[in-house]
Amino acid sequence: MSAESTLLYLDGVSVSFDGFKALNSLSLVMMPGEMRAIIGPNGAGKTTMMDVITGKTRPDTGTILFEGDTDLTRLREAAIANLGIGRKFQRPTVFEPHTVWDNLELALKAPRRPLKTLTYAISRDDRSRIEEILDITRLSALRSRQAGSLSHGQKQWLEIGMLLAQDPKLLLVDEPVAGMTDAETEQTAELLCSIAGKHSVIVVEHDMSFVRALGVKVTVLAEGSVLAEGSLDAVSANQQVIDTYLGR
Amino acid sequence: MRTKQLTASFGISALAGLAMGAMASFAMPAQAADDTIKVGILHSLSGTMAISETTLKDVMLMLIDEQNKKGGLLGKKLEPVVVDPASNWPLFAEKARELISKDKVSAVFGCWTSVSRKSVLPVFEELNNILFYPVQYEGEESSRNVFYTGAAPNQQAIPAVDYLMSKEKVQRWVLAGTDYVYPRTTNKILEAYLKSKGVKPEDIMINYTPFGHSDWQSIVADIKKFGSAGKKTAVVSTINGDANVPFYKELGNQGVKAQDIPVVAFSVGEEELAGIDTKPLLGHLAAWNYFQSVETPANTDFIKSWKAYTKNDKRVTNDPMEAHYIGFNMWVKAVEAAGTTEPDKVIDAMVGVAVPNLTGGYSAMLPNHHITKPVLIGEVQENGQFDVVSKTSGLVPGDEWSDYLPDSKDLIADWRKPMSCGNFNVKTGKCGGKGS
Amino acid sequence: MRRALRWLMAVCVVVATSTAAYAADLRPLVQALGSGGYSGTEKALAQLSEAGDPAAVPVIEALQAGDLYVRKSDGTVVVARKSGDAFTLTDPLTRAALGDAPAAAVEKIRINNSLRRAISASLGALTLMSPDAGVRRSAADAVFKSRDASALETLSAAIAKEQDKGVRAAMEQARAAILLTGEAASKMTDADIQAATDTLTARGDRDALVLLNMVAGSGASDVTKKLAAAAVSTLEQKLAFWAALQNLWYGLSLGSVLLLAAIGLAVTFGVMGVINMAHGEMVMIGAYTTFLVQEFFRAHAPGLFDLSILVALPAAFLVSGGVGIIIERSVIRWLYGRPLETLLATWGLSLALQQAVRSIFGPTNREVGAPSWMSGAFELGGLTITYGRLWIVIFAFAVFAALLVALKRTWFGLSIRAVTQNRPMANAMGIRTARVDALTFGLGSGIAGLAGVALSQIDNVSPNLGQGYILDSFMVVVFGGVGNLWGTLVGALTLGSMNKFLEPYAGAVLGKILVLIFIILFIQRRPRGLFALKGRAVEA
Amino acid sequence: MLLRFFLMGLDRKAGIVLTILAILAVAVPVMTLWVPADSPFHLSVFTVSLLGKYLCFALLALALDLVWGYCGILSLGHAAFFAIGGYAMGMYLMRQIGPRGVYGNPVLPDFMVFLNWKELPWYWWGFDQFWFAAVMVLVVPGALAFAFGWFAFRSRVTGVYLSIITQALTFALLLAFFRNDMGFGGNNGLTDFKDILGYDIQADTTRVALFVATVAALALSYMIASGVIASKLGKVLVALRDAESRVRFMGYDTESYKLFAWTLSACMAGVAGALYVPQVGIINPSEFAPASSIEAVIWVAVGGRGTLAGAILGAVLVNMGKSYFTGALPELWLFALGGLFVAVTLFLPKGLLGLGAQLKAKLPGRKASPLSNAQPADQKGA
Repeated sequence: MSAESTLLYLDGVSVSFDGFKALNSLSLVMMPGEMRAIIGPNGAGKTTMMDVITGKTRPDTGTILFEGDTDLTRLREAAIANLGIGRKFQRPTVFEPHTVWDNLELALKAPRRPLKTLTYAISRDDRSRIEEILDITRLSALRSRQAGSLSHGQKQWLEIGMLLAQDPKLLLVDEPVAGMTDAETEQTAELLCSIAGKHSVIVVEHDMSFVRALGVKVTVLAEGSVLAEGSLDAVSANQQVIDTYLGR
Repeated sequence: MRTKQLTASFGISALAGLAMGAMASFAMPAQAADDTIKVGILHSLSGTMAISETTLKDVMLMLIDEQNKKGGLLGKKLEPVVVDPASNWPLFAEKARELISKDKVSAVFGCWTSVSRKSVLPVFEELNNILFYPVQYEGEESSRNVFYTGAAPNQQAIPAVDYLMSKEKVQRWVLAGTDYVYPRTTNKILEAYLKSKGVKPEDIMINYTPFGHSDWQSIVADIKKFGSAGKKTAVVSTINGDANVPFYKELGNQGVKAQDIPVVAFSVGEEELAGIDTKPLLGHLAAWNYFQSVETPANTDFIKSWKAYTKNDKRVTNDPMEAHYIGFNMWVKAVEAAGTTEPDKVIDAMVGVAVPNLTGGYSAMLPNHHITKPVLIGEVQENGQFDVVSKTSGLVPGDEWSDYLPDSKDLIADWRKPMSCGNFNVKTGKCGGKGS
Repeated sequence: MRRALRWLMAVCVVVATSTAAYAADLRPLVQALGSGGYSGTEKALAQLSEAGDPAAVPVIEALQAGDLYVRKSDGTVVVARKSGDAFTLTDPLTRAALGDAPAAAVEKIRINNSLRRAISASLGALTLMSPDAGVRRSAADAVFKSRDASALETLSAAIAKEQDKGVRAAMEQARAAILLTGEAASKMTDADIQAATDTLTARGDRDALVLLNMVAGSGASDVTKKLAAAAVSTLEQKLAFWAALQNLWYGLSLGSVLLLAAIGLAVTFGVMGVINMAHGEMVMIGAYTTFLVQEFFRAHAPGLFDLSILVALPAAFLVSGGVGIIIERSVIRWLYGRPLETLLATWGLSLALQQAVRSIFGPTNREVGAPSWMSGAFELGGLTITYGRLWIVIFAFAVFAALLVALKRTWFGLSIRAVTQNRPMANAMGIRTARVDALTFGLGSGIAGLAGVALSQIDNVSPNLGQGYILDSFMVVVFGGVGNLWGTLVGALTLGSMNKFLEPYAGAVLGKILVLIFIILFIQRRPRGLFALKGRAVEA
Repeated sequence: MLLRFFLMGLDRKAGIVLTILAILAVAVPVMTLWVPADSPFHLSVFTVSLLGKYLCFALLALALDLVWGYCGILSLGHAAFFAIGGYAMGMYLMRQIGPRGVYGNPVLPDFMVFLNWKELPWYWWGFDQFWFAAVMVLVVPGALAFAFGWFAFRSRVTGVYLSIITQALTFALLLAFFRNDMGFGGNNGLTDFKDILGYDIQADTTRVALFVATVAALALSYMIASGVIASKLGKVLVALRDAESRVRFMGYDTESYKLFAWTLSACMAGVAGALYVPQVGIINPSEFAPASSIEAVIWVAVGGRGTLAGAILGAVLVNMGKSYFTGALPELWLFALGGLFVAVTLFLPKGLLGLGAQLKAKLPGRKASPLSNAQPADQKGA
């Protein structure tokens, strides 16, 4: 398959740490606007995959292209982020000393150079955009609260809000519902689905009911490479998958 | 938010209070008791120089104590004011200023390193007070407000080299020193002096090491190598205090014996040797104006009262201590002669004052504010003391401007009126260096 | 020393019978030793050794040891040994007791360097025929150094009689030295000169080079000069090779000093993450413990002084370790997880500890002696290796190995690793983390104390001792990679040898600056040190 | 726009700090020069230079707090920038001595004369001009910091590794400046200054003027620092202090942010050094000593890391204590100082300025062991 017209194109990507192969010739393709769920046992290479896409880890071999022509393996994290790839970590990391508002303001799509931020003054458009995200993430009432004082779920939402503010073309979401109540999980699934379409999304998750609620194509990773791909029902029926993951 | 404000206002009121408090406390002049004469003692009691300077503080306290037992000075008791400049050179200047302007001392005894003296010098000149500086130094300075009771290079380095040349027939020289001004200048002077005596440049090796250098293996090996050229070789060491112990330990271990390559040191005295096993160092030399082993009644008394004062039978005495002994007695005599402790009068009365030193003679204050001293060469003994092997026949006057440096050979200092100049150029006949 | 004593006894036996007869002839010469200052003594000594009488040997040895005195009352030269406040006097030649005298009644015959040289020369000449091979050997070496032409005859006789190969070689070298430098050189045949220079070249050390250089630069004949110059260049090449090896040894030696200093820090800082600025003070406490132990030995068991270091090792470990545990329990334990604050607190502690030691022991250096088995040097090929340094190298590696075993192979080591990797989990598994913390910090501090014992042998024992090593220790640990003991080892050896490699070219100061710049640049290449952990676990 | 920038940082706290500084700038000259010496409100010149020195240290602390408190870079080498700024000013002051040196050489400083130097080394050129020296005070520390930071931040040297190499940097500079061959006066440094901008450096008015200049520099730096912190850039700095990789994944090039703060901070430290030298009268390599950098860190910690006022408070307080104790308890002051550092870290983890908040937090619950603060708060601060 050619890389043209794809949003993200991984081919033969391998990474090893001190002899341990975290990714073993991984290949994956994402189309614009697509939403994908990635599942797999611990150590299957899910987080490492996100690391190589976002530039945190350099692959030993393999190709990673964004929008068909940009080689991500040569870029640093910030440059990759500025291309339009956003990432949400497993553990929510919001900027605790800052207020909810400031967190969103920092994430908001705007010039990122130091001299620009030094002289930055918030514009009317930016203000309404933040208001809008506060609405979506139901944090309007908490806008002046320090992010550090939010509950775990609220932090997750704030982080998703920050991702939205960044307005990326591709979102990488690592276990977004870990530690959430059932209601919150449901709302999150709705939120992610509403984003898809405008943005492409990769969700890494353990929670099967959540993956089911998303109702999207699923990729199963094991030992650093793709084991199976297809709808959740299809991969659930795959004997290999059952053996290595679901069955255990 | 409220917490933040509270914190802020707390901090700010603290800052404000502090600033005001600072002003108030400093604004208050120290109550100057009229029935005592204050003497400042400005020696580091902590930091790297404490190792050398603390002893000098103790000796000053002893001297003041003894003077008070004799009835004080001008009918008043002497009161020592001790401060700790902590081996920090700007702090020396600050403490000097504090001693003079806050404590109103009549004279200060202090400093060890050249840089500490350089740091306080402008303070003494500005506030017109008196400093007694007790350590051998590189010369090239003469201030109206400073009395240099330690050795100038001609009172230590040159006689030592002369001794080695005549008695040990040394032809090849290693000038090893710590990289700072005293060794640099001393070595410059020695280099010029040796060349004037016909020593070839290839027979002089100069080596500098950083402060506190502790790994001397390569340098000792270099010295051995340099010494194997077939000519009698000696090391002239201007290595600074702390680095000497490892240096001598390495010499001893590598078997550099004084009989083969003698080392003559200008900064190693009884105090430094107290930290080393001196058996392997037998016969290495030091040049000073005083050794504890000198047998004179004055010295015996001095050692006895020192041991009694410190309540420690093992405490040793050394050259800078004698310098303070001389300096203090000179000051006492000058104050008595002037009838006042007012610095201007005392400074004028100082020149020409002569007091007994501990090696059996009299030291006199010269018009250049340096003093006359005998020069002694001693060999290290097994007990950590020095055995005097040579003594200059007379007293050597301290020469502040070396005759062996091109830019200072025409300079002299004479603080008597009407000249009153620290750098008079005899060629141009003007005060102020080249006088241009 | 023991050898000399044995020789003394042998001489006693040999000469005892004839003492009275000789004593009469030597008496005026011995008497002359006591007058005329240094030059008078030197003159009398020369005559005494020219007399060639072995009976003079004990007298000269007494002079060398500083036991020869002049009795002030009648000017007699006597041997005086201190007993209590007074001196016991004996006759230098007959060894007859002359009673006691107070210190004021006698005056020491003082000697200086040139006299010391003359003494060893004449002792050398006089003892060439000694029955003890060791004494003959040192006599030959003494003659080699003095190049005293008057000893030539005795020397030739001694060579003819000599059975011991090594001693004979030494004697032949001494003879060659005298021949080449003395007046005899002008009368020698070319072959003889060749033989003499060959003998010296074969000796192959710096002393031989000194001599050959001397000959090459002297007013000797052209042939002699040429031969000597050729020998000098051969010898210099050989010595240059050894000098390179020697430099390697210096690097190893400095490296092991760094290793010793850093290894305790590798535990407190590397393993526990405490930025321990008081580490240097733990080293200092170890050094002072050594001092105290030695004081005890000096006062109560001077005969066992050589063992003092062995006693000091466990003592220093326990004292420093104990102080470490107290510090951990009182201060550090409140600060886990806040490494930068441990920096501030331990910095404060280090100031206080320095001042405490200064208040107790005074600001000046304290003397820590070297046991006889750590003094001096030996030759290995062309290398001069000092025993003190050799022991420190061995000791450093031993401590390293012991620590490695303790951490990797013992239950205690396992607990340490468990606690540092995952505190709550270790706690949950029943490991008493608080105790493990205290003991680990104590271990690191104790090792620093051990380093203090070693460093007391080569450096000042002063309150500032630790300050000189703290920065270097941090550099070593960081360079090697925090948390990796092997990194500390490699780091110490690398930085040590690099320093020693640069020193001859750049000088000590610039060399050190270059090493620091190297560290800065190296950290750019490997931001987590030489042996960095890789992978996900690293990222916080 | 500049005005807006400065106004942005002006909160209540800044207002109070600036007011105090303004009062100092007015009151001190009046109390020193115009109040008669016998009045209880008279201030001696000694006190003025002492205060001036404290404020120079306060400026250094402020600079350090900017990088440590707000950007999480623990510099153990800031004294190097301070000292370099000091040397730049010292070189100007040396050149001003002119022919009044002891040897009377109109161009060469005394230490060069007696080491037989024949001509001025190139790096001394231009320092006879005040403007040139003033530019160098900013440029040299700034350039050094920029070069060092460029490499270190791009290589992602962080945490204790960065701290230790900053120590290596200052230690290397210490050794270099000790070398007499460097042409900076070796161990004796630069001293015996005569005048500055044509005014006698020892005159009371000059001292007071230098003090006022120091107050002004501190106030200006405070305004710049608080402006930076209040800006979006400042928020990025705080964000990257706590979660650098998160900021990076948001598209901010954190290296250039750190580099900006680091260089700015070094320039401020340079200015502090430049003001310090004429007031204490000497600059010597020991200013580069690793210990002086660590001491500066301690001032900040004592006052309260992450609060600009705290840094100033800490520097002034610790140094006042040092001045007082070295005179009053010369044998024991190290115990006092050492004890203070231990006590502050144990009981005031947020410094003196955090004390108020801490007390308030403790009041209801009463007893809280120091452990309650022992969470991995290191990366948090504020």
